[in-house]
Amino acid sequence: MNAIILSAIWGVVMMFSSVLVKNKGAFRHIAALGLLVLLAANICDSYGPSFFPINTHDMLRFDSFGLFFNSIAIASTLIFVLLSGKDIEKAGSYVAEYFVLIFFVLCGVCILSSFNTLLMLFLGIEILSIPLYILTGSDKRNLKSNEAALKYFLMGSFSTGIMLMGIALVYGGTGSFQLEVIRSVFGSYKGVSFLEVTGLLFLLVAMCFKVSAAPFHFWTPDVYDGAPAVFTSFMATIVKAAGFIAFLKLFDARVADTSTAVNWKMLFCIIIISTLLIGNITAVFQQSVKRMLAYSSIAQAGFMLFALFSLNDFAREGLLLYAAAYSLATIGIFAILLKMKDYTFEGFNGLAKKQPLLAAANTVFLLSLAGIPLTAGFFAKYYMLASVVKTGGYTWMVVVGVLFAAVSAYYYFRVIQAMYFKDGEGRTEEVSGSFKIGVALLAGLIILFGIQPQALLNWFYF
Amino acid sequence: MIPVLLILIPVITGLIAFFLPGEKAPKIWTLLSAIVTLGVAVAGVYSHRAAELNFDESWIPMLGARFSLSMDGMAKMLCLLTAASFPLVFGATYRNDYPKPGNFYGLMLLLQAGLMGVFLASDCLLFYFFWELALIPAYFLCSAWGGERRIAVTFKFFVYTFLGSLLMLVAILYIYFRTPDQSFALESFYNVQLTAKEQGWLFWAFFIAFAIKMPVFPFHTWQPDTYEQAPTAVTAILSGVMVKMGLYAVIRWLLPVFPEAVAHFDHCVIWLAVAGIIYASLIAIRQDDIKRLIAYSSIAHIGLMAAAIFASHKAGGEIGLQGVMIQMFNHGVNVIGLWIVVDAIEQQLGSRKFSELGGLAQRAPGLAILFVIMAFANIALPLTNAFVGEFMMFNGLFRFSFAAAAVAGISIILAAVYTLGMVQKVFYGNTVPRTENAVDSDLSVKLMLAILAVVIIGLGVYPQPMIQLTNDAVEAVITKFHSI
Amino acid sequence: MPIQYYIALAACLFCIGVVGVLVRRNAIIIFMCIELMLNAVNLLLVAFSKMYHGTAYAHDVNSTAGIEGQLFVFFIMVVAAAEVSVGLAVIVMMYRNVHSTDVNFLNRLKN
Amino acid sequence: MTLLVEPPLNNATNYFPIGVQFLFAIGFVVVMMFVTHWLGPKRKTGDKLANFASGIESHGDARHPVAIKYFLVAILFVLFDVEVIFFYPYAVNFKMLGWGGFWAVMMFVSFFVIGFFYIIKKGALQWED
Amino acid sequence: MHLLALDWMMLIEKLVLIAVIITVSLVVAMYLTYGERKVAAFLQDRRGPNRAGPAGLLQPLADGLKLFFKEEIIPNSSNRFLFVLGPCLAMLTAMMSCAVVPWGSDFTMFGRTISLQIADVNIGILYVFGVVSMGVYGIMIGGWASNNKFSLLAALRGASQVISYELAMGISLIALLMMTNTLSLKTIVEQQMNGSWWNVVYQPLGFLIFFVCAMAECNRAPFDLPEAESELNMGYHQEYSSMKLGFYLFSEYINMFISSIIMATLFFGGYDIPFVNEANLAPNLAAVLGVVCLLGKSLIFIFVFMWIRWTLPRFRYDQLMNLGWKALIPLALLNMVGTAVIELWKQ
Repeated sequence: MNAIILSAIWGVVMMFSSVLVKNKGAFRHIAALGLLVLLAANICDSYGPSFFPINTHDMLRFDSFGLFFNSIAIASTLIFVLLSGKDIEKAGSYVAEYFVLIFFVLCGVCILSSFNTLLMLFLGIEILSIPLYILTGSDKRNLKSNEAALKYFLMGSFSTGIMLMGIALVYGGTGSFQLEVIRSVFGSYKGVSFLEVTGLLFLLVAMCFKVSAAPFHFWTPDVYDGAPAVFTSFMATIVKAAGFIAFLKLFDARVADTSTAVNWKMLFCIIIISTLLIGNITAVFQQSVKRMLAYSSIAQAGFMLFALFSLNDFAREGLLLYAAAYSLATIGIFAILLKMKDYTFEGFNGLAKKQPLLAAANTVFLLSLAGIPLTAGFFAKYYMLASVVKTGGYTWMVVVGVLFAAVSAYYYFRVIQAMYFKDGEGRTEEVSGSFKIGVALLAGLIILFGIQPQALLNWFYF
Repeated sequence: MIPVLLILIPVITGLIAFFLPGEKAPKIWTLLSAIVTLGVAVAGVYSHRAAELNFDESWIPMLGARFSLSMDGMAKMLCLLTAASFPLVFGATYRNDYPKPGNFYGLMLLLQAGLMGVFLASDCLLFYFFWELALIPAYFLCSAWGGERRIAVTFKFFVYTFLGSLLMLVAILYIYFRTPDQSFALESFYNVQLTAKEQGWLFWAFFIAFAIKMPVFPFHTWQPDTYEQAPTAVTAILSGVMVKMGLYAVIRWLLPVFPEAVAHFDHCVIWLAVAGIIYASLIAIRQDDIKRLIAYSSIAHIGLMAAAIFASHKAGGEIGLQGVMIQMFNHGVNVIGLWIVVDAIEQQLGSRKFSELGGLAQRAPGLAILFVIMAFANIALPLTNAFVGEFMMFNGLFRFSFAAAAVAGISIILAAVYTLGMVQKVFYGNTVPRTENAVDSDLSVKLMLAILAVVIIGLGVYPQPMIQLTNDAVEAVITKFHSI
Repeated sequence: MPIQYYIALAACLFCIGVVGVLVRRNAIIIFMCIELMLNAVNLLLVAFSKMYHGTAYAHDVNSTAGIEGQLFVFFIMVVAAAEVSVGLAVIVMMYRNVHSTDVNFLNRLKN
Repeated sequence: MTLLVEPPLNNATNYFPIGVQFLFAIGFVVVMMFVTHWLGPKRKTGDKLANFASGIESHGDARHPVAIKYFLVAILFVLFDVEVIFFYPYAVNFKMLGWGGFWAVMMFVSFFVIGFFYIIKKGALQWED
Repeated sequence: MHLLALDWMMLIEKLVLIAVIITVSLVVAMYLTYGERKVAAFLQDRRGPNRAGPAGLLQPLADGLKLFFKEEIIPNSSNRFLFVLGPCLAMLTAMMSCAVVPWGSDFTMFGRTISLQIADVNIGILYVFGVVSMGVYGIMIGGWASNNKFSLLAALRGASQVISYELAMGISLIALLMMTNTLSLKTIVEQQMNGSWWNVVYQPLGFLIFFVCAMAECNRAPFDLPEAESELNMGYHQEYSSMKLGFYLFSEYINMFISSIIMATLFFGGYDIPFVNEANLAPNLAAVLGVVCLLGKSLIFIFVFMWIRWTLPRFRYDQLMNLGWKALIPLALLNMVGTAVIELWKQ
């Protein structure tokens, strides 16, 4: 509860600071402070004391899973703000408002990680999405940004409509929005009724939309490409991870396993394979690193979907680890990308000579995304594969996943090749010393999680 | 404690090497580091106390993975090879100037650490970890300091190996969930109960990963290109030590875990290997580039070892396995010697093409003599170390299948053809313009080659210490086979 | 009236909305179609809510069963309002730049 | 399952007269439109059919983008109106909900007020330029 | 089906009622134009219309007839369909808003109890709000369809004004609803009849805000910015002629009438006859007197409307918006919170 309420409050604080504070540079400090407070409050919440003992009528349920994810999300946002705060200031003229919206998104994230009724799922997703529409379009004069915002908005609200239809149908079938009730109904019926199954399918489609799983991914590359890069970074990481957390909570084991009307496993299988296929294959052909990252985020989504396929304890832990590893690495890459003058692969040529530290850190991030050992990304992928292997059957799907992981190495390594092995200018903006230190620390963090994943996951079992 | 040192020393010194300025400092630093490591490795070889040779520490408790290292005979031998090859290569290439030497030598040391880790790990996840870790420095080394086509070629190498290891990861995971105590420990893997069908596909998942690394016939296509494009010092390590990772892994992780599958697929693998031997040998004859020739010859040798390994489960096959054990070491020594010579030639003359070389013996007699010794070892003439190993391997292979052994035996003749052809084309005949002004190579090169020559002849005459060293590992594998 | 009528009506409205979104090219009309979808859901939710309430009411006059469906409708309305405000702003922004609300303009990002 | 119709006030039949009135009103409007159309003289000339701009020649299409202020007011209306509508159910059940409901609604009011002051501070309602 | 089970007598009854009410409101609207001119004349010390009929009483009829026989002009550059739709919509909403007003207490005739309310629904006030806010479409569509810069600007102004004041209007009513706890207009009236005081006594501020907003909603001076002839020629209906113009004018007067009725109902006891206990009268007499009373109250409001119109100057547009957003809304909110606290305190 702490995180939800405080993020909303701090959002409002930021809102009014935009009126009261004249110094543009101060906003990111205020935001960072707020995120620190938020993180502290959330950790506090995880260990017991909640500052806001509000009776949520079981609409929200705060378990260690959700709270821990909140911590990850808030910490990632903090890192994001620290690394890319200055670039947010360049995105447009309403600097404070961007931070406001980021706080509101976080509020949505925190709701999504703890919802226990479809109402809260819906609200969480909307609280999360609506600020993002604005952030996407924040570069008002840029046509690409406009298009991205419009596309994101139309697709987002379309999928909201589908999700609502799903919720309504599930409600019609079960008479409740509470997850337990829905699960028990699914468990008790001999054959679930048409309403529930259709409803759940609608929900599945809508969630696939939100997490950009194929075949509902088509909006993602354009939106990620069109949005100002600094917000793409935020969207592609924390927000997407939150979507997956919600997806996982929604399709928890008992829903998917007991209903026989639809072969959920097979359905997820198809979604995963096609997501991996489309994400990876198209990413290979991109010329712009930003766009490549957009497609690779689809591919990474495919890997996260493994958790939804298997729905066991490995899946849950693994999704947390994946969220953290993926978010940190992507935030890092985007932070460096934002410093580049040219977003194409050629733009990275020769970066290692000009900025050895940035290149090294970027290499760590890219290796993490590719899932090479010694980086957090390896254990993230490891957990995902392990969860599927543990459920038994469908091992061929793991093999396919692994094949695509090898494909993904291709486009991640293109950046490494450009940085290290090709000659070029590697032109960057002015890079401050503190930025370098920040990036290096982030890379160190990723390696730490790559050697000792329980440094992260132990928190989950406190 | 020794295993930990073997990994830690290169890691730490390697990381320091990245930050060493200038040309000389990194060279001296890494050479020192490699010599210290070699000392530790030698100490390990002569140590018999379990406390010194084993290390076991909790690593990721929630996954049941432990940081456990152990050093049995086979590991001792390969660690010795690894530890010895680096100072040799460093010494022989001491005169070479690499751009950004700090990075180069740092990566080399990290590569050494990865290789050590692979040979020492007795926890499967840890093994996998080091398996991949050895790859990353190799990738950077080849890509950054290699030849013209280095980027594409090295990436091919990377993707092949990465894909293979990912397949292995899937198999590891599968076995992990089948182990009774959910652990990655070697013993748990050895004791896991798998049905024949499971063993079947798990076997292939592991085997492909190892086969790519070795490389065995259809998975070899990355190898000649990479060897050709990589800087020769790195090629020496790749072919001298890194390919042993695959062989080692087969013996350590494949044979004992899937004995039934091995028994089932042995013909298949052996015929693949034999086909590879012949194929590679034939191609080698047609090569114009020394590096490519040695690369193909390496495929042929490795193929024979692979065949012998898979033949070892039949009665009497242990001789073959024993042969593989010592041949792993011997091949490493021989091939490193060859690469050192190639590097010496290339550094001096700027070419590796037979068509552009000739008559070098007149200009560089010392190098020529040493090279001829290496070449004889490569053909496995008696009195060279390789003869002992190949003899034992053929012995084992004959027990398994006469036909396979007979076909593989052709390779001895072919090896003689291409190796001697190479010696002849490079060192004999008339000088060509390029070799007109050649001089004999540096003392450092000759010194290193001389050491190698001593080892070659020494082990050729008296292979017993090597056999004794690895005997326990052979027995362990064979017992496992006989227990089923 | 039987609940099936409501389901059928809502399904029809919903389908009209979906088809509109997929077929029409004018951003504002697409947006209206999305709103239509939301309203189909509202209708359905209220119908279900009433159904559950009616069943419970027959047993217990003070029952509040089924109200959550109507509650949900309120939230949908709020969210729809929020979406309207953001969405129209986005469309206006777009219009100011390209002087059109045709979504066919939106393929510039494709290359 | 069917909707059980409850006795209280809110019943579909209650709305029936409204429907009747609607039909009536539509009928009235349409009839009037046709009648006047039929009765009135029709002598169309170009000048008559041009736009009236106080005798000045009118220039181009009138549908130019207008000041964003109007749009802003419309958007704000949508948002605030929805918030206001939410007060209605509370107001109707106000006595039943007592102080607990009061504080909950005060929270809601504070959201309203925060938003309200924010837009004022941001100058969204500044009409005198 | 329920429709078939309908009481057919009831249908006839309602039809008659609807016909009567709409006719009455049309007639009232017609005579309001007359009234307006007379009041203006009175306030400016003139005579006003005095040619058609005694004291000009037939003037509205003459005006109406003229509208019928005027030529219909639809400008070339306009959107024909919307151009016609605009006034129709305005008229339609004006005619619909009276559906939930209780005109009087129950009336007994032919052994049947006839309710003098077209539809007694439990969301009466919401219905009124809904229909009234539809009125803005009439203005907006008309203005936009004309394709005339003046019309468009006037329509925009009108729309902004109407929606702005709707907010304050909505909030001001909440305080009232907190006391009545119902949205049904009939119940509200009955509460005032049985309770000792009219609602205006408890909610003076609420009434004031409501009154101001009602004026703005009807585009009455001093809020008649949409048709500020000095700036915008004739406002949003400047391209209109014949009966379409008539519809706009009529709808405005009907709106004025209905909003007066609503105000009387909500705050001044509706058909409650002041100082008389209806229970002592014969029911039918009480009903008739109630209707008369309601009309009387509304006429007073209408007179005040007109009085204000001919007394006060027009607002500037920024003043108008500032009044709506920055004065009335906070005031209404305060009133709401204050009422809530006091009411809870009293409990």
